Amino acid sequence: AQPDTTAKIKETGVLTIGTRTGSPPFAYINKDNQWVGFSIDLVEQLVKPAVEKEVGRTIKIEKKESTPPTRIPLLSSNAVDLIAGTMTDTPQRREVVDFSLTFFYTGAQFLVKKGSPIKGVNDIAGKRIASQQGSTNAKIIREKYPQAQLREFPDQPAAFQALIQGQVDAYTNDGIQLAGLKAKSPNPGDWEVVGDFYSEEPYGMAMRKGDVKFKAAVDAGLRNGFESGKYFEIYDKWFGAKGELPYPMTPTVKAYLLKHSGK
Amino acid sequence: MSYQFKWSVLWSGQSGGWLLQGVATTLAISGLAWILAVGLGILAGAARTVPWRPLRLAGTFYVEFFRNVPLLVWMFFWYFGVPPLLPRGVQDWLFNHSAEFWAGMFALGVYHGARMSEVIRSGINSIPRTQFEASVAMGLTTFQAYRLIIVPIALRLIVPPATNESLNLLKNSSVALTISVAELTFQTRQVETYTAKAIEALTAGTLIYLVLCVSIAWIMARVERRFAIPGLIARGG
Amino acid sequence: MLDLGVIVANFKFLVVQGLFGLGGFAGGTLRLAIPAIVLGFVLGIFIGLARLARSRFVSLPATLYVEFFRGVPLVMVIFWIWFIIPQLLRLPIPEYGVALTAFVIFEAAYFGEIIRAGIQSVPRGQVEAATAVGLTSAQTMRFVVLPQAIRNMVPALVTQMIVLFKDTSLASIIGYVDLTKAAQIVNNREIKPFELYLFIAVVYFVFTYSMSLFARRFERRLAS
Amino acid sequence: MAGAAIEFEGVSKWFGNHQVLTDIDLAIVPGEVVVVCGPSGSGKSTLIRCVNGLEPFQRGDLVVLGDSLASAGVRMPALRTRVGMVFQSFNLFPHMTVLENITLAPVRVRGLSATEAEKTARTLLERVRIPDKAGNYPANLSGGQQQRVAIARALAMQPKIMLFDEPTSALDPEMINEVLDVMTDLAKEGMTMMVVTHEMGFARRVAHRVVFMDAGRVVEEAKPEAFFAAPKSDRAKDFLSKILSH
Amino acid sequence: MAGAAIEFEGVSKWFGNHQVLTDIDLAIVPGEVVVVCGPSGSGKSTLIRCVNGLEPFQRGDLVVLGDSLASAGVRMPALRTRVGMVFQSFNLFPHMTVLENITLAPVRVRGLSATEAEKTARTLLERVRIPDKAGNYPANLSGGQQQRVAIARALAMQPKIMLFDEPTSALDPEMINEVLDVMTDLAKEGMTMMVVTHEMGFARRVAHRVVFMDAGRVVEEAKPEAFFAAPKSDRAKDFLSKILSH
Ligand SMILES: Nc1ncnc2c1ncn2[C@@H]1O[C@H](COP(=O)(O)OP(=O)(O)OP(=O)(O)O)[C@@H](O)[C@H]1O
Ligand SMILES: Nc1ncnc2c1ncn2[C@@H]1O[C@H](COP(=O)(O)OP(=O)(O)OP(=O)(O)O)[C@@H](O)[C@H]1O
Ligand SMILES: [Mg+2]
Ligand SMILES: [Mg+2]
Repeated sequence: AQPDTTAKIKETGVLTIGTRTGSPPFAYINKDNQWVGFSIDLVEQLVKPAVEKEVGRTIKIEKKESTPPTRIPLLSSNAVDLIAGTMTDTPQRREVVDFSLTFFYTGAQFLVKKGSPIKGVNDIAGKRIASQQGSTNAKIIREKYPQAQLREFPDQPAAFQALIQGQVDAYTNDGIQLAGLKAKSPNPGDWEVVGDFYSEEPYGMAMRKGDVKFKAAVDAGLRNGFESGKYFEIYDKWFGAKGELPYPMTPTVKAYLLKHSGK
Repeated sequence: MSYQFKWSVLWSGQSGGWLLQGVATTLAISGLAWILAVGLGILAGAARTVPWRPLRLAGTFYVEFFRNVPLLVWMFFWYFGVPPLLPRGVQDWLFNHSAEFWAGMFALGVYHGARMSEVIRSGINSIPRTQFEASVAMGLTTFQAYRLIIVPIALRLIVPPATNESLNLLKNSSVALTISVAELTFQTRQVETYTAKAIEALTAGTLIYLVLCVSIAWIMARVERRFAIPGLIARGG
Repeated sequence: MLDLGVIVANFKFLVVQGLFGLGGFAGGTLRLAIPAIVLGFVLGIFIGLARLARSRFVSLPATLYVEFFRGVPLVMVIFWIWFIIPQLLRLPIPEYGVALTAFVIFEAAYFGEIIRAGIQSVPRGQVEAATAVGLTSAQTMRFVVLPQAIRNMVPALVTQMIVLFKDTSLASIIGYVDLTKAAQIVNNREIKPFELYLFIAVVYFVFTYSMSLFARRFERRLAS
Repeated sequence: MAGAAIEFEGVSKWFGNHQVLTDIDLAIVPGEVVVVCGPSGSGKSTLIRCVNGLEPFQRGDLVVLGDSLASAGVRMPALRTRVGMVFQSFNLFPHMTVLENITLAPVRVRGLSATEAEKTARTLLERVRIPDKAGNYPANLSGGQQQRVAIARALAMQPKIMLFDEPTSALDPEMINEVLDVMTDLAKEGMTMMVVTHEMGFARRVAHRVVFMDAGRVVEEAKPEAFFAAPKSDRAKDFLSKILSH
Repeated sequence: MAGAAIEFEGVSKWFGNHQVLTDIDLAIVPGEVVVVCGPSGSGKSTLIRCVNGLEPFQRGDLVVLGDSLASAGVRMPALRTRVGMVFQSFNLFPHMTVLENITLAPVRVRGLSATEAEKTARTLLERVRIPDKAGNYPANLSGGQQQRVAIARALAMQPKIMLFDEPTSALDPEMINEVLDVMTDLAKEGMTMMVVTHEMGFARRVAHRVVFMDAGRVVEEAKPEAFFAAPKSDRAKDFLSKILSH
């Protein structure tokens, strides 16, 4: 039988999302111990109305933590309905889950101590590189740069901690996440994000495979956001000049997003 | 959505290799930690039974402090907390030589050493005081009495509880995944994330642990029977 | 060197959310540990008694149960209940339910062993004396064996409760916001691991050490 | 034998393949005091433990107060209320006071009220000469006192038969008499008693009959005067020479 | 007393606040056999355990084979090789065979070679009349045999003095004599012995002197004939009446 998340939501009135606790500004717990972020806003303001329209009732959003190694099992075990964090849309993952429209676009880079000899992916041979277990970056390093000593950590803070202490020489993750980490760290000046994107990381929201109705609702919500401009308002709130992490959207990215939204 | 089993994921691709590496790492970290734990356990366990207060206090402090804080916290402590205190050169060397492995090994060994010492202490305490008296009454020194009489008897008495504790150590080595040690549970989850086949991966990991534990328990049961003191431990198969 | 400001600033979150579980997140070390101890003990009594049952149909499953859970890491059991059981039952279990279930069924195996050993530690002569005055086996168990067995068991039981209390820190790996997870969350933004982990180590120590002091006192009172 | 309180009829017992009782025939009449002696491992304890069903036997029959233990129907707990037993190691319940030890079975098994049971218990404590120890825990009593409490505990069920398995051999020598004195009183009051003991002085003074066992068999049965003066079997001679000479 | 093997000079001992030995004066000459008796808790074990330093004492002095135990310099292990001790509970080492039990101290303390030690051990096993048990583990011996091994083990160090603390009271009655016989042999060979025992037959036959203790004091000292025929103190009379009558 095909999964039917909309029927379930209709019954329970709850949409459970799996998201991150330590990936600013996408999803993290802020100083007031509230669980906030760009990805969460997208769900609250764009996806939720669309799903409500689909199921014909008001619904509530519940959040659970999901990390790269746990998010797919959580989804397939019905513990969550939608992964809305920092998950990269890859062909391989598409074999087991469905992705929504891309809602963010970035690429893998390195976070290093200021002045580190590592300037990009070509300098990592023999170096100790931290990554997150189960992430696309870990997989690429493992497969394409086997000379690097890869250390995989279950979550972002552990990896960053290892970097701070010098246990590793660099921490690789999606550039925007590294920038977020640096900006939120106690001494942002000590760190820099280096290197060209050595991978493409389009973020999508993941859901159970083959759930056509639900996917349509999620996509409709996001597409609406792009069309109405609401998406760009939210983007501005987090990444605009006065946002949590100023990160102006490049025209290429904007074009990419709009192109993939089907416009 | 009904679950589609696909057991072949366990041996196709890299999964099998990962699991084997996981077993090797689990055995290595547990084995080394076990040696450390037994050494510390004997020292601290014996220290807490000698008639000299400072030594007893030191033993007690070690045991209480280490066994009363979760292993997970100790993992973070040895991995993140300790290296900065070491000289720069040692740090560099460690970071280049699997610091996470050594930190995990230390955390496991020191934590379980505290628990092991409790096992050893109760073993020693269960030997009647008169055995010690009989030993020194023949002219043995206190040290000889411990080395030749008390400890050999205690070691035999504690084989069953020590086996339990050793199995706990083996299983607790899984906590080292939090500091990036690629042991068996880590590799199980690796298989799971790469294949998205949670049940298969977890089943494989669980079975491997069971086989490891059951074989160790079996070996220790043989050891126990081999070294049993006639008449003292009446335990069958 | 030590920046205790981070503890002060986040004290409320660490204690109210992390320790007591009163806050915006599913969590709380005590909220998990206390029911887990009580329920694990109750289930353990049944398992311990079942292992001693004369009928193999009762004792064998209990033995298998105990041997199975003593052969598997707790982390594995948590993953099983987190991923697999919902998949089989087709209904999601909240983190609290997952953690509680995992701890109860895992620790019950250990409690069961303690209870079995406690019962077997009562000298045979006690059973014979009770039998000889005409008590039935149920009465012998209730009035003579269990009261003594429970006294003999208290030190081991408290030790196991301490183990369980500390093991609840593993619930953090499924996103249950207990003390350990709360410290991790604060650490995510403050990057003060030494202070934070030291602080929670002290909190754990205070609880577990007072439990073991209680056990020691009890042991001494029995010995006299 | 008609009217016997205890009657063994060809009782045999094995532990696994090891035969520990062989064809025991023995009858004890009401009011009789029988002392059982013999070397260690000869089966004395096993014999006496058969009487109240603590040990099952495989062949023969044993009739106790009219009930045949070999027949299936007999309700053991009921029988045991009529047969008291005292052990070498006292076996008092350490978590109960002396009074609680004595009143447990009367209240739980015979259904007496707590006050009634307590009244009987206090009378019994006087009979065993420790009226002032009712509130003590066993750990705070000497061995001789503990054993006397154990006797009181058994008497509280108003048994028709009392079994004693080496009641004095765990005691310090000075305490042996306090227990033997209580047992002598009991015998004088006409209690039917089976006593395993090495106290030959007691056997001589109190027993109506001495039963000597060896290797699971009753080798000799005689009046004490006859037994001590001229044991018939060599085994008994040897045994007596060993235990009487020191 | 000059030439005494053991000499207590006003020895007093406390456990915490509780005085268990009060002003003990007692001298034992080489070759003498002294039996110590008295009620339970009177301090007999404590007294004898002072002699080889298992218990420290707080006042007075105790001179053993010329060494003053009150002086700081004395090396206990060395002294103990010259004073053998046998305990009530045998205390054989359960993980060693009989032979290993006996040769342990000669090899480890006196530095004998294994073969020499074994030769002596076999001679001793003959002396205690169990030459064929050398390879057994203690658990497979009867109590009487275990206690004889314990005696052989103590003798293996060629002590000048032997201490016995109730060596037969954990034994089945038939085994008591086998142990007492070995002790009698030892006494005849001229060993200096201090024996805590309630075996009054042994005391009568073998002891040169009986010491009666009560409440931590030596109440009476006499030749056995005199002691048993007419004890002087009431305490001793009472004690003897209790333990001799059963
Ligand atoms: N539970 C048991 N299992 C196997 N054998 C037993 C058991 N109990 C007793 N025996 C054996 O049965 C035989 C008789 O034992 P029993 O205890 O009746 O002897 P006893 O005459 O009372 O000796 P003692 O004077 O030492 O008490 C002995 O050989 C003993 O080893
Ligand atoms: N380790 C100890 N701590 C405190 N008090 C003790 C200790 N050992 C013995 N005593 C006390 O010292 C006193 C003398 O004890 P001791 O064992 O010497 O008596 P005993 O004459 O050998 O008695 P028994 O015939 O019962 O062996 C007793 O009151 C006893 O309770
Ligand atoms: Mg017996
Ligand atoms: Mg004594």
